[in-house]
Amino acid sequence: MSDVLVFAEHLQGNLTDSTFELLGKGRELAQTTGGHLIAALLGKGVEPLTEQMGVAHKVVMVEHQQLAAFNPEAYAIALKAVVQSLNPSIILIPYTSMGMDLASALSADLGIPLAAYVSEVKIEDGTLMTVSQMYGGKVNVESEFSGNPKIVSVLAGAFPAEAGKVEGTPVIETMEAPNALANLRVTFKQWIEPEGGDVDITQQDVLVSIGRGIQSQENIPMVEELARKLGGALSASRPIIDNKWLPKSRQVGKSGLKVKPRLYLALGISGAPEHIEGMKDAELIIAVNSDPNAPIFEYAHYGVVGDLFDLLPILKEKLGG
Amino acid sequence: MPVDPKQIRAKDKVVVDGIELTSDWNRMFDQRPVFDYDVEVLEKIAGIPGAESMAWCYQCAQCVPVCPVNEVGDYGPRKIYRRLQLGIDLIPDEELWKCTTCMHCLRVCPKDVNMIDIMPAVREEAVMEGHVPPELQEVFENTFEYGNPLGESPRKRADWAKDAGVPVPLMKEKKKADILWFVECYPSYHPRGKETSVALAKVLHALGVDFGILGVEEKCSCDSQRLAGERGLFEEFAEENIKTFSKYQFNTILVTDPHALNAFKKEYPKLGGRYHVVHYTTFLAPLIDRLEYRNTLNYRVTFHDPCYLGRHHGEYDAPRRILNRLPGVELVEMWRCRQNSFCCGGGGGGMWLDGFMADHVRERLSENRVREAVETGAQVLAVCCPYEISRFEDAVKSTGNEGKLMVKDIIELVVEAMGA
Amino acid sequence: MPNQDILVIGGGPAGLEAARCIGDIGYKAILVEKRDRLGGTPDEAGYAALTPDLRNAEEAMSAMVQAVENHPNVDVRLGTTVVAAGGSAGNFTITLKNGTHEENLNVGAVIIATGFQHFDPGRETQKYGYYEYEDVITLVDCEKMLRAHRFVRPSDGKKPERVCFIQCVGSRDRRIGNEYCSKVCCGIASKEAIEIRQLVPDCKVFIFYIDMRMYAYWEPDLYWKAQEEHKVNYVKGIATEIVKKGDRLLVKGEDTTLRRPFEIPMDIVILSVGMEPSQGTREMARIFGLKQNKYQFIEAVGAPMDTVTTSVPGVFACGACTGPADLEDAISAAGLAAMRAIKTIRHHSNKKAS
Amino acid sequence: MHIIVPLRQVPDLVEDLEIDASGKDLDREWLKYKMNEFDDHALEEALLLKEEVGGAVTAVALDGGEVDKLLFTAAAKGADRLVKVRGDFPTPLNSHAMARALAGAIQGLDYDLILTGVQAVDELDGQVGVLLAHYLGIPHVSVVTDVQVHDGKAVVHKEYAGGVMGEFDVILPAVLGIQAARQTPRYAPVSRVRMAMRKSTIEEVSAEASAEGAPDIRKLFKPEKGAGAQMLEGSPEAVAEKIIHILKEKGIVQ
Repeated sequence: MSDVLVFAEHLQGNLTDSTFELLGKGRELAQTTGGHLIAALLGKGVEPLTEQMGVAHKVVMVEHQQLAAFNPEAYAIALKAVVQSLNPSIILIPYTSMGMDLASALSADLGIPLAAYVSEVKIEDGTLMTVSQMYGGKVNVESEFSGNPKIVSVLAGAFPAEAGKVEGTPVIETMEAPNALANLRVTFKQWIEPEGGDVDITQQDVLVSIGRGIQSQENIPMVEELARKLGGALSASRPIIDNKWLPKSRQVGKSGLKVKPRLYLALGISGAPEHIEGMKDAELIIAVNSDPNAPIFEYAHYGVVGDLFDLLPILKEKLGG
Repeated sequence: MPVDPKQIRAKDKVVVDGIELTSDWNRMFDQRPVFDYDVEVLEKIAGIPGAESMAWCYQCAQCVPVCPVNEVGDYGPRKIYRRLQLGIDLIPDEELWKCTTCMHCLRVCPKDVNMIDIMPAVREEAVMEGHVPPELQEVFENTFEYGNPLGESPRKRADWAKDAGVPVPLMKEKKKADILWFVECYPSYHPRGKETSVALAKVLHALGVDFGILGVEEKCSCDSQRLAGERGLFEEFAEENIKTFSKYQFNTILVTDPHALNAFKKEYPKLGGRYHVVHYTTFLAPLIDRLEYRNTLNYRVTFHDPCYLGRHHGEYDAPRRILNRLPGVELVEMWRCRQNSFCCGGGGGGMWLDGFMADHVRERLSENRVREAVETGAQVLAVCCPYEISRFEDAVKSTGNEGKLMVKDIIELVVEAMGA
Repeated sequence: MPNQDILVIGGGPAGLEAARCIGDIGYKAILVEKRDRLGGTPDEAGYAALTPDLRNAEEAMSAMVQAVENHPNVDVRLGTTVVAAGGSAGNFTITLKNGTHEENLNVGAVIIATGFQHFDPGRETQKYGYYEYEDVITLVDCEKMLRAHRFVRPSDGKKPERVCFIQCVGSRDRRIGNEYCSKVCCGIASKEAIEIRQLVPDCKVFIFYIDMRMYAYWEPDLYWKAQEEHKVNYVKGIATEIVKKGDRLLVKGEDTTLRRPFEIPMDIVILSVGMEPSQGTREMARIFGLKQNKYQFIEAVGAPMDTVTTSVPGVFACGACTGPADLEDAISAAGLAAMRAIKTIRHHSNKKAS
Repeated sequence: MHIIVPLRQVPDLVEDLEIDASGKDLDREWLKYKMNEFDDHALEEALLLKEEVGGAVTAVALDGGEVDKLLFTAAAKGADRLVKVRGDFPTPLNSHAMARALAGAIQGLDYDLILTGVQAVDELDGQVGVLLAHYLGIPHVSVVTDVQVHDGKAVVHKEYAGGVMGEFDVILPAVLGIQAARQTPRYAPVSRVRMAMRKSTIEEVSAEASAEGAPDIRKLFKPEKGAGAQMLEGSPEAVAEKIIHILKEKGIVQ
């Protein structure tokens, strides 16, 4: 009744970061509720993955051919069976492609409450409290739950994954696959790998973006190196694309692409409204510009007024390797 | 059937009797094709109400040399006609989106082939059929949703007035004023536009003008959206604006934007909205000596005639009269001025087609114009259309003329001279 | 007794020919000319050679003038205008004015031959800058220089190296209101081009055109001759703008066959201005109450089968007052007008007699 | 093929969102609503499918806000039938209530496929599409980027992090949560919208909805965000140090 159940998400044979993030948070919650942290691992031949789930007290495994790859219907059936059998207090599901299918399905099927877009989970005076990032991050909603169980669907990256990567030997329990798996309306067919090609800047976690302040094409390789060191890619504002210094696929802004990276490092971009439109939703914006009145500083979280050619070499050096 | 360029093939290198032939000598032609002029598309396009004059072209070619787009690329009404004759449909054709409706061709056209009517009519068909450049689609959607092409909050339309430092009364509170100032979108939202609005507010205040603005009640005049093919959008907001105007008593509508001037003068009357409308330069020119000037500007200034103030509405003198009265301003003309003025590229939807145009022209019209302005030796390029200030400021940067040329709205120069 | 005299208004080629015909047949013609001399536009504008045969204009016109001046049946009234008209066919009352002196006159029929005026290039919508640049001239200005045998750049008197004609200035233009072709400018430009080439052999001559409109023998006599014998260059595509560049003129346009814009330096640009009804033509239409077409030329109501009859019985019109016309048209129509006027007089005499 | 596309209105994020006096909801008096952008993709995909295999598209929306404009815009784009769902709905309307109301309305309609936007900015208690599928008792797949239909089933691509996709067969009827249509949602020319306003009719059905299934909202609050950027000052050396510190703090560099 006071256990915390984490849906262990795995993709193509690997547990995802979200799983560790939830396991770490789950353990913290279980300590407060006085229950156990239990991981639900659905799949086929997934037992080796349990080795990475040392943080959990127990891993409940359901194995079935229909669970070999994620299947919204099959996974919902199996997870429902696990929940019904364990009757946990809190169910943690990542707010990811898989979690989206599962959390709401479970809520509707079992008639239990659900909070999505969650970035914070706490137990205060015995009550579970969540904070959800709503309205594109513009407003947070603090909610509480009465009764058990309840489903918390957590945003990727909300908690550190480290806390979920703890050595240990969980109890492995195998549950019989529900009969309903024999009769599905949704069938997994195959994996489709993404196509190669030029970088898709909308998919990058880190973008180093350049504007007119970069002055000449010769300076681009230097910035590219910085982007590489940050594990990201190079993007640009319109003038750079117009000059054909970078391909159109790298353009951020109104006539280019809208991006939402975790880090947007804007170098020599003054911040025309047309550009701002394309990047204002980045999680962290750091802007470097020589003009203290550049509008980009209105939108950036951190700003640096100065010559970017003074800063760049030092920054690169400090990032090392 | 259109001529297929693939029917003309060039070989890289042809050697005949040991002599290497180059250029035209090695052009190899396919067998002569059976060819048919599919004139149906010409008839279809000329059959669109408003586009009738497309069929009148007699290929005299006067339009091409004056066409600003041809100056930086390959375009012209004559060429459009010829393509239509060859069976190339204009509706899905990219050529359809190049025209800025600057009216230069119509000025010289002996047959009145009127691109100012043809373009919106054919584009409207294209929009209906779903052939809209994505950049433009977003602007249409923004306008429909928010009442302005920038996609800004309609509630913040009058936020600029907070920085004016002088009272900017709302018609909603005044109900009655001599002048209803229609601010328009770029002067309400664009950072540089807002600065010109503040400047105009200061001047109106200094002159003791009895004026009011509509604030959140104001909706885009949509003239450029209409010219870009969205007549429905234009009508939707025209009806709203006419309804709003009818709530208040005023004698004159003052506009900052020549495109709004065009809408109110030429299009609103068709929908029952008849007003006395003036551009702010026309309004200000006779009053310019009533202002007190504390500063001498010491600028050599050149002035760009906006297409929709000059060629479309014949106002060439008022902006010049204002500039000539400002202490320390020396006005120098670019060769292309007045009736012959160049185009900044912003009209007729061009404002929102920069990405599209980049694939079709050697340089932006604004860049071409900025080079001309720099050649006059002027320090200031004076403008009086909200599209121009941002377009030319961009162009000053992209042509590497930063520090050499400032772009200022005339009203900003007035305020600078006043020292207000 | 109905009046047997015929009033001919206008002393240009058409009026001269009409008066001569009337006199030759034995009727009396009263030829009224507002200028102090006869010869009409070819004389007034100082034509050098006539189109299409390049005959010396002065000689040709003075032969016509002499034929009339020496004619016993022609009463020439110079410096005279018609200021009022009344009555009807067979018996018109006309008021003539010479200086301050007014005189009433009775005539049986009237022939109007008040001609045309050249299009004023200040009215064009393009940017040719006729009143701005000295070296932009018209066909007429060119004609005067050719007649003086001195074809030079007006701005500095230097010998031109490159000269061009721009066709259709003020003609075939809906914006200006002259939708018609002025008929003669292509021929005249070609003729002048030949003369320029003869006078200044080193000077290259270009003609920018929409279509070259040559009729009948003008094709071999002028167009081909200009191109083949006199090396005049014809370029399809009209220039739209003229800019001063140094001491030369930069002519901007599009070469439509090449599909490329051009900018060509020229020493002299000649605008091929077309024809518009003259002030006299407009005035006569008003005084006689004649129907005019939408371009204000006098309408020949029976055209094309009858090119001289106007909307008022007994009043006939010939030459360029009825629309753009070359010399051949004007002379032919003048003869016809004379014949129709005489027929009117006879008709009314017979009616009266019976 | 009868396709139903439920369209929902969400608060427009272009406006500053204000919190009402109770602290538990947005101040809805001045709120501007617009169509959920993912629903626009769902509608586009539905129209593309109709163009491919024939059939009809029905747009369904819950009453409130500018629902008529929303439905007429759908008609202008090509929706054949417009349905407005009326009822005594709780405010704010949460995902569970919305899904129940839609299920009630859709049950009475003929359908083979339901396409919804994959998510919306105000889905505190889960995705309407998935909930709807369960209330209707039909399968669902979320985060769908490609749909083809034949022989009573849909072949869909579901996208996972990093761009890898799974291909599924789904027996119809089903609910698919559309992440992105195969092409940019088409433009509805305003003349068409105006024509739809004059010529199209909106059918009305009523439905009931309970809000059961959501957590209890304690309060709304705005995330902390200073006005403008926090400026980093000092020598280039010091600034670089500060930037790296920030990046480490956010877990962007190790």
